[in-house]
Amino acid sequence: MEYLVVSLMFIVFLQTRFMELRRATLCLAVQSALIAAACLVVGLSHGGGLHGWLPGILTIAVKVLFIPYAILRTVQGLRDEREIVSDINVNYSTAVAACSLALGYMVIDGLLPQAEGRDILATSMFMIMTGLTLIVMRSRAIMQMIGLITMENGIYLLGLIMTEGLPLIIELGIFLDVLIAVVILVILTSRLRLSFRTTDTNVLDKLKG
Amino acid sequence: MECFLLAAACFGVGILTLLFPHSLQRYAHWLANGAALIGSGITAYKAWTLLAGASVVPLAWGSYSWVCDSWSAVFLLLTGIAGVITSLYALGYAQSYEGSRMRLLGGMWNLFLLSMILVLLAGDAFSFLLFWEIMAVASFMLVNHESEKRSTWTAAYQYLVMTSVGTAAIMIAFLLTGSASSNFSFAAMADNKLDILWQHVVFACAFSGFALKAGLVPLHVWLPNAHPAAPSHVSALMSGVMLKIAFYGFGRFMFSFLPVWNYWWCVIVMVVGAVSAFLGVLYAQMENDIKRILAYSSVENMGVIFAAFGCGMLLKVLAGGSWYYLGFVAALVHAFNHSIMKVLMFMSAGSIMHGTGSKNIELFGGLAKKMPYTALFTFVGSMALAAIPLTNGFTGEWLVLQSFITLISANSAQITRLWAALCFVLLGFTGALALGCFVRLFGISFLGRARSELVEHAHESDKFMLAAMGLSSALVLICGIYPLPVVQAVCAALKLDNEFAVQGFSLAWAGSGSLSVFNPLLLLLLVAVISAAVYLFTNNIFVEQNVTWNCGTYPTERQQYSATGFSKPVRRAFDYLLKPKRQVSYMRKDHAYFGRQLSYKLEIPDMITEKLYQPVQKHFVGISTFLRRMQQGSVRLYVSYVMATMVLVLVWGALYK
Amino acid sequence: MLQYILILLCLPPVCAILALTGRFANNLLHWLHRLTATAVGICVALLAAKFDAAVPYVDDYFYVDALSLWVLIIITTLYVAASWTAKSYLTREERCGVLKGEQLQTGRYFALMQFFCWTMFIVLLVKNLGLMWVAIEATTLISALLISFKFTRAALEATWKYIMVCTVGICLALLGTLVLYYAQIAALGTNNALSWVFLHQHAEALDPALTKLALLFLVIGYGTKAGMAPMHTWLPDAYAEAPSLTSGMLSGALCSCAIYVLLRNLVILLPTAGSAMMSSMLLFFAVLTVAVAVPFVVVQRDVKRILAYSSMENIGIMVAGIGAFSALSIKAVMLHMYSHAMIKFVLFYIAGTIIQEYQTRNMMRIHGMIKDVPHTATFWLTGMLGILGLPPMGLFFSKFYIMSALFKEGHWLAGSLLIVLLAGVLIGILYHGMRMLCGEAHRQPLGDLLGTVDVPVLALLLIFTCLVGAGFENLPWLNNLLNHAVHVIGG
Amino acid sequence: MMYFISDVQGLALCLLQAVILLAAAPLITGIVKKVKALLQNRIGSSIFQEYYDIKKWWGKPTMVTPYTSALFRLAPCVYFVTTLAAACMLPNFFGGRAGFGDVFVFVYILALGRFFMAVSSMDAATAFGGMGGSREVYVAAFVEPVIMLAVLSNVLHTGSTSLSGMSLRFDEVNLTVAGVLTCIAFFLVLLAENSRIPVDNPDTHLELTMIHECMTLEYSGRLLALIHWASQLKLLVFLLLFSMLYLPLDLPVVLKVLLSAVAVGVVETLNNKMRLFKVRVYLAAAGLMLLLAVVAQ
Repeated sequence: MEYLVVSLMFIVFLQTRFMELRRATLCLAVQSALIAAACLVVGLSHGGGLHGWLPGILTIAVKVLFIPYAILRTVQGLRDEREIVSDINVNYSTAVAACSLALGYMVIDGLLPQAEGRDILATSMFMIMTGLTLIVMRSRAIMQMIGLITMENGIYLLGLIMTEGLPLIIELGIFLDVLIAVVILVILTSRLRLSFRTTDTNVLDKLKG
Repeated sequence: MECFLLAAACFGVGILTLLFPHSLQRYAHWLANGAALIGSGITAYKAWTLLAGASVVPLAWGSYSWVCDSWSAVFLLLTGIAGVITSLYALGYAQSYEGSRMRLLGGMWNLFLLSMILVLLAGDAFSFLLFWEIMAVASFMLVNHESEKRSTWTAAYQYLVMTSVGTAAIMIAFLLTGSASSNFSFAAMADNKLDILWQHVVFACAFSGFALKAGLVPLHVWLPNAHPAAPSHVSALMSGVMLKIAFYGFGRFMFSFLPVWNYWWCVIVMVVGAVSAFLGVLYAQMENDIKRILAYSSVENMGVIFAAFGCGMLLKVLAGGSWYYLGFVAALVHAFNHSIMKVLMFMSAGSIMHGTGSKNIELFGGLAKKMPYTALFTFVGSMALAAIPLTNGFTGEWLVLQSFITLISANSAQITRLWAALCFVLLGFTGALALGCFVRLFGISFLGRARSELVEHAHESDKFMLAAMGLSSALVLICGIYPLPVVQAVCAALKLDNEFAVQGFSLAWAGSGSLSVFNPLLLLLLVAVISAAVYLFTNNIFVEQNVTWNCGTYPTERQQYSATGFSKPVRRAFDYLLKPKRQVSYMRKDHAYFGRQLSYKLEIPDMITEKLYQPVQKHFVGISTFLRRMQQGSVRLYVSYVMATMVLVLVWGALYK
Repeated sequence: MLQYILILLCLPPVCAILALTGRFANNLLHWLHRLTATAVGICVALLAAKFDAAVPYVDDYFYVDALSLWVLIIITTLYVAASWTAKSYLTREERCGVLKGEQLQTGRYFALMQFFCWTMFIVLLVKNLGLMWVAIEATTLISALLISFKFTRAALEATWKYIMVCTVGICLALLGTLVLYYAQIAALGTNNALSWVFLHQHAEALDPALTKLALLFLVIGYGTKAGMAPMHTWLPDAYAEAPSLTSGMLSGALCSCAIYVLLRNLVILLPTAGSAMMSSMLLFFAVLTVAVAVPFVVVQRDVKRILAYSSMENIGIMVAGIGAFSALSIKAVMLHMYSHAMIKFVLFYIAGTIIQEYQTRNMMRIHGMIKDVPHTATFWLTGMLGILGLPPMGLFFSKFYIMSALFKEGHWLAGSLLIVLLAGVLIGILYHGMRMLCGEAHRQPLGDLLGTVDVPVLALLLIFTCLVGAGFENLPWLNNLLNHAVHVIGG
Repeated sequence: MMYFISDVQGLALCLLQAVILLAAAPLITGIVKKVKALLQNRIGSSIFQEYYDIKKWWGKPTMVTPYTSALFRLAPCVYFVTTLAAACMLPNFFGGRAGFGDVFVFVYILALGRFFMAVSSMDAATAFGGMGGSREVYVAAFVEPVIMLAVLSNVLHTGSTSLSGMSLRFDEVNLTVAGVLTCIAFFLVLLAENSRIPVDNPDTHLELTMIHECMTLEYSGRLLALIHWASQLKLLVFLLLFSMLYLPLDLPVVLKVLLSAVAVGVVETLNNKMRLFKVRVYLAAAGLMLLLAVVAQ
């Protein structure tokens, strides 16, 4: 489990440094795969059964396979698309991610002092914050989507550790929602490309005040 | 309460005429105004019996409650009388709105009257505010009736905005009082547990709220715009009754909810009232729009009423005893009388507009020959508003002056004396300027020669309008010559037994030491005797008609003094207050030997509007424009808002004890 | 009882799938849509009639009590109204609206509408707080498709912002739900996971530290969905760019749903988290929300955005009412929710009509409505006065009661600020309303486009708010229902 | 009824007094004129000249412009009637008391006459008439508050607002600062109210200077006589009021009236008419003195 957590941290840090959409997506897939692994570990360690392995399998199906696939398909339609930001921005993102890791530890120590799995909790906080940071600091639609999913993964991890998984029906519902959300976001992204000839969300500033 | 229910049913019928189809609008008109007339009549009758000693059973339905005490009865009486007169007038006047939302006019008219009556009957804060707001909305709709004109809808907008701000203040006052009591009924709020600091806040809120609705300076700015914009019978009712209802509310607060008065409250009420009276009449004299003149005159009279009320408060705080009622009697009597005479004058203004199609008195002149009855009634109304003896305007004026004299002579404290004396001087100015103002109004419009073609086509009003004006003129004179019923009714409203000595037919007041008397009947007798004698000498004078000598030419109507010219000396005397904006531009010279043609523009902007409201408005819009930058359109910014909020809330939550 | 709930939950998706097949003519679709909505409406009416407010209905998955019934009534009313007015609206939209000249995909629109309402019904009927979250997220996604329905540039922009901001917010709500679940596991074990009824019964047993944490996340999360400042930023864009019928539903129904879910969660958290913290937080957000709305309504050109900001103002009032958390204030919040939904639906509908009539959404170019389009103008004026909280519309009553509850509970500062800020909102909204209604037109409208079906529907909605407002505390059935709703919340 | 009978009795006595004053009024004006003439080293006309003038006008026909209304003919009568009524209200020589009203009624009954005169000034549709009305109204706007203050100061001194009560309790012996200030101020107001120099010049018909004469310019014959007579009566009434209520000299009233008439003549000789817009300064000075007096008491 600890190995998983450390590699998760590493991969999320990496996530902040990828500018090229395809690589970022692949990174996301890896990140989701780690989550799926964590999910299976936790599920099987608590006696298995349907509730034990189904979430893990679903994570693999939805987050590791389907979502990256859908995103990659969209990316294929995009020519010459990459997040064009300066190195400073990249470094800032990493720095903010580091800060949020520290913040994650602080919050966990402050609010839930005796919680077990302190590292995992902090990691999930870190993922949530990093996801938010990605949304705020990146302007490509795809990158914002990746940020959103990172955040979602963080919350999912938190739930997994704290509560050993939600009731099955709720988990199913959440998976369904994530699925639909990604489908809709992908549709929107392609529409954005059709209408604006770019997926840079900086052009979305006509509605003001 | 059954009587009031009956009246409410009448108004209800009137409101339902809104649903008449377009083809039946004439019937809707008759039915609506007829219903309003009957409903107001019933109200007036019932209020009169209440003042004569009858009592009324409170009524409650769920969260609504209606009660009626003597303080509301006197205002009900005023509303009823004014309602009868104006509805009668509306029967004739509103006919000219056929085809332009006549049904709306009739329906809203009934709603307006009904809401005013229900405000007066409200027995708890909720009902009061509910009907207060309905009153605002109904009057707003009426003001906005001719909404195609820009001046009309801006006035209506300004009116509703200001009245809502006032209502906000009133609501805060009510809610503060109510939350310090067991519930929101007036009875419970009467024994509230507000401590002294909160009492100040409640007073500030209540006074500013009601003063706004009553049109006291500096919160009066809506009034001179809203009154001219509304149809005339509506302005009559707004000015005659609605402003008094604000006074009712203020009195309710002072008498019931804040029984212990701070010295400075009284001074503030008195000084604000006196300043409003003075500035109101000063602006009234500068205006050329007949309805704006009357609107400013309403500001003046509401100022007089509040000054008298403040004087009564000071008397009560300082002198104790039974004297202090004089100020309240004066305020109430003047309120009652003012409602009748202001209704009369607005109806006259309506008739003039009806007959000529204009509100600008610079275009009139010699209307007395075209509209003799209107002229007569307007003359009576002008005298009343100028507080001339033998009209009811003077009764209130006399009582007001007496109460100030009592206040000044009963107090040896120099500072109080100085405040009161300053207010007294301002009231003296007010009286004299009011005289000038109505001399100007009547003289310029009705006397002399026609200044424009409008007058040539002017026609006398129809019988309903004349009947209404005649009725109110009669009331003005009757109440002026025999004021005792009004004074007694007011004494009954204030629950006084023999505080106010009434000897024979005269009003007498012993508060200031020796007896002061005002006996209008005897005065009338005196004047009649002397007039009879003078008549004997003058009825057979030899009169020869010829044009005034004018250095060999015939005088033209353009040689007459204009309204602007008439008020010039006063304008110059007070130019540091009025700040008139003159603009003289020289035109091309037509002829070598004659003078150049000039164009002269004069504008007197309302000082308060210009110095207070316009900057506030400008800054409000400016700040709003600036603040709109927080929504710049970037989704990243928006998400960072959420993120920042989350972090801040988490930090706050961690620190929260 | 269960049969009604099942019918309620089966009809809309069936209708939606039928509409999606694309085998029906437009006219038939309209009637299908109307009939489904009416059937659901009757179903809810029967449910309400049979329902004993004192005895909530509980089974494994569903839970109905007075609170959910009340919100259900609100949403169903809007649903029925929207479906009956849809035909004339969409016909006009095709003829002279923004989609002029394009082939309108009526089937897709109806399917989305039906799904949208369906997800909201689920929010109201499920027992489980987790499922409630799932359903709320589902409403976001479906409504995103509704907002982007036209796929214009502006609609895309609005949708993107909507999804991004709302999903982030909703994720925080999920975090809160997880924390709550953790608290439940820590105190009560894993049985009846997140069941509202179970948690409600054992609310005192939860760990205060955890409930406080959950409270923070849930308020932020569902607050984003409801449109509290400063998480409101998606709101004006989404309301303004959605088709007007949808805007009405978003503002009236979806916002009510969010507040409903927030209330449901608060009931669980308050016994341990304490109401002082909740009050100060909610009142702060309430005042902030109204305050943020003020500058935007004062300087505004877009006829639908101004309505969106007025929604914010009303959300602020409702949140303040929840913040006061007394029996009276919660009851008034219920009433406010109702009146606001009805009036706002009418206003958005009329705003859409105005846009069609004048071919612009810039308020500065619209004048003289009273003269040129009297019917539209009547509704516009009445709605404006109503939304500003002037009687006889229902908002006055709820506003008064919420304010009085605030003062009674000692929150005089928040109360006074709100009252003053509301006057500020009035200044802005009324100014623009009057500009549009009065004066003389510079550009002539296409005509008074309100149809024969819309007028009675809209009039009925307005009359309902008057009656419900005036009869608040006085009509026995209504009073009973609301009292039990308050009892559920335990204010 | 009791009140009524006593009132009627009092009324009769008051009327008697008014008639006597009416008869004496032209004489006082004549005296003022004579004083002025003597001070200016002229012989001047007889002190009875005013009677002759009235008699002359009384017999002449009245010329009226065709634009006028009935009000034009009514106004001088009302002016006359109200001035006479004011004369009735003065403290009675014969001890009769009729409760018409107190000092405020007195002031306002004069306002009634002023109202009619000012209104009628616009009736003839000439420039002069309007000018007169306008200026009259302007001066009145400043005179009235000062009169009010003078009344107030006196009420503070005597504790009564009824004229007879005031005259009874007026302390003529003890000089106080307040009393002297009030006396001077009231004299200033008296000049303004009765259209004397330095506020108005009753003797000229020059458009730059006149105020009251403007309004009467259109009148002739018996109507003019009425106006003049009423103005003379008004001067007498104010002199009486001044003597009885304000002048702190322990002398018989008749003497005091004569003395103050002489004083009016002296002041008129020593001063010029001031510019119209300086009047407010003049009256403000009076008002300030009175305010001091009020606070000092």
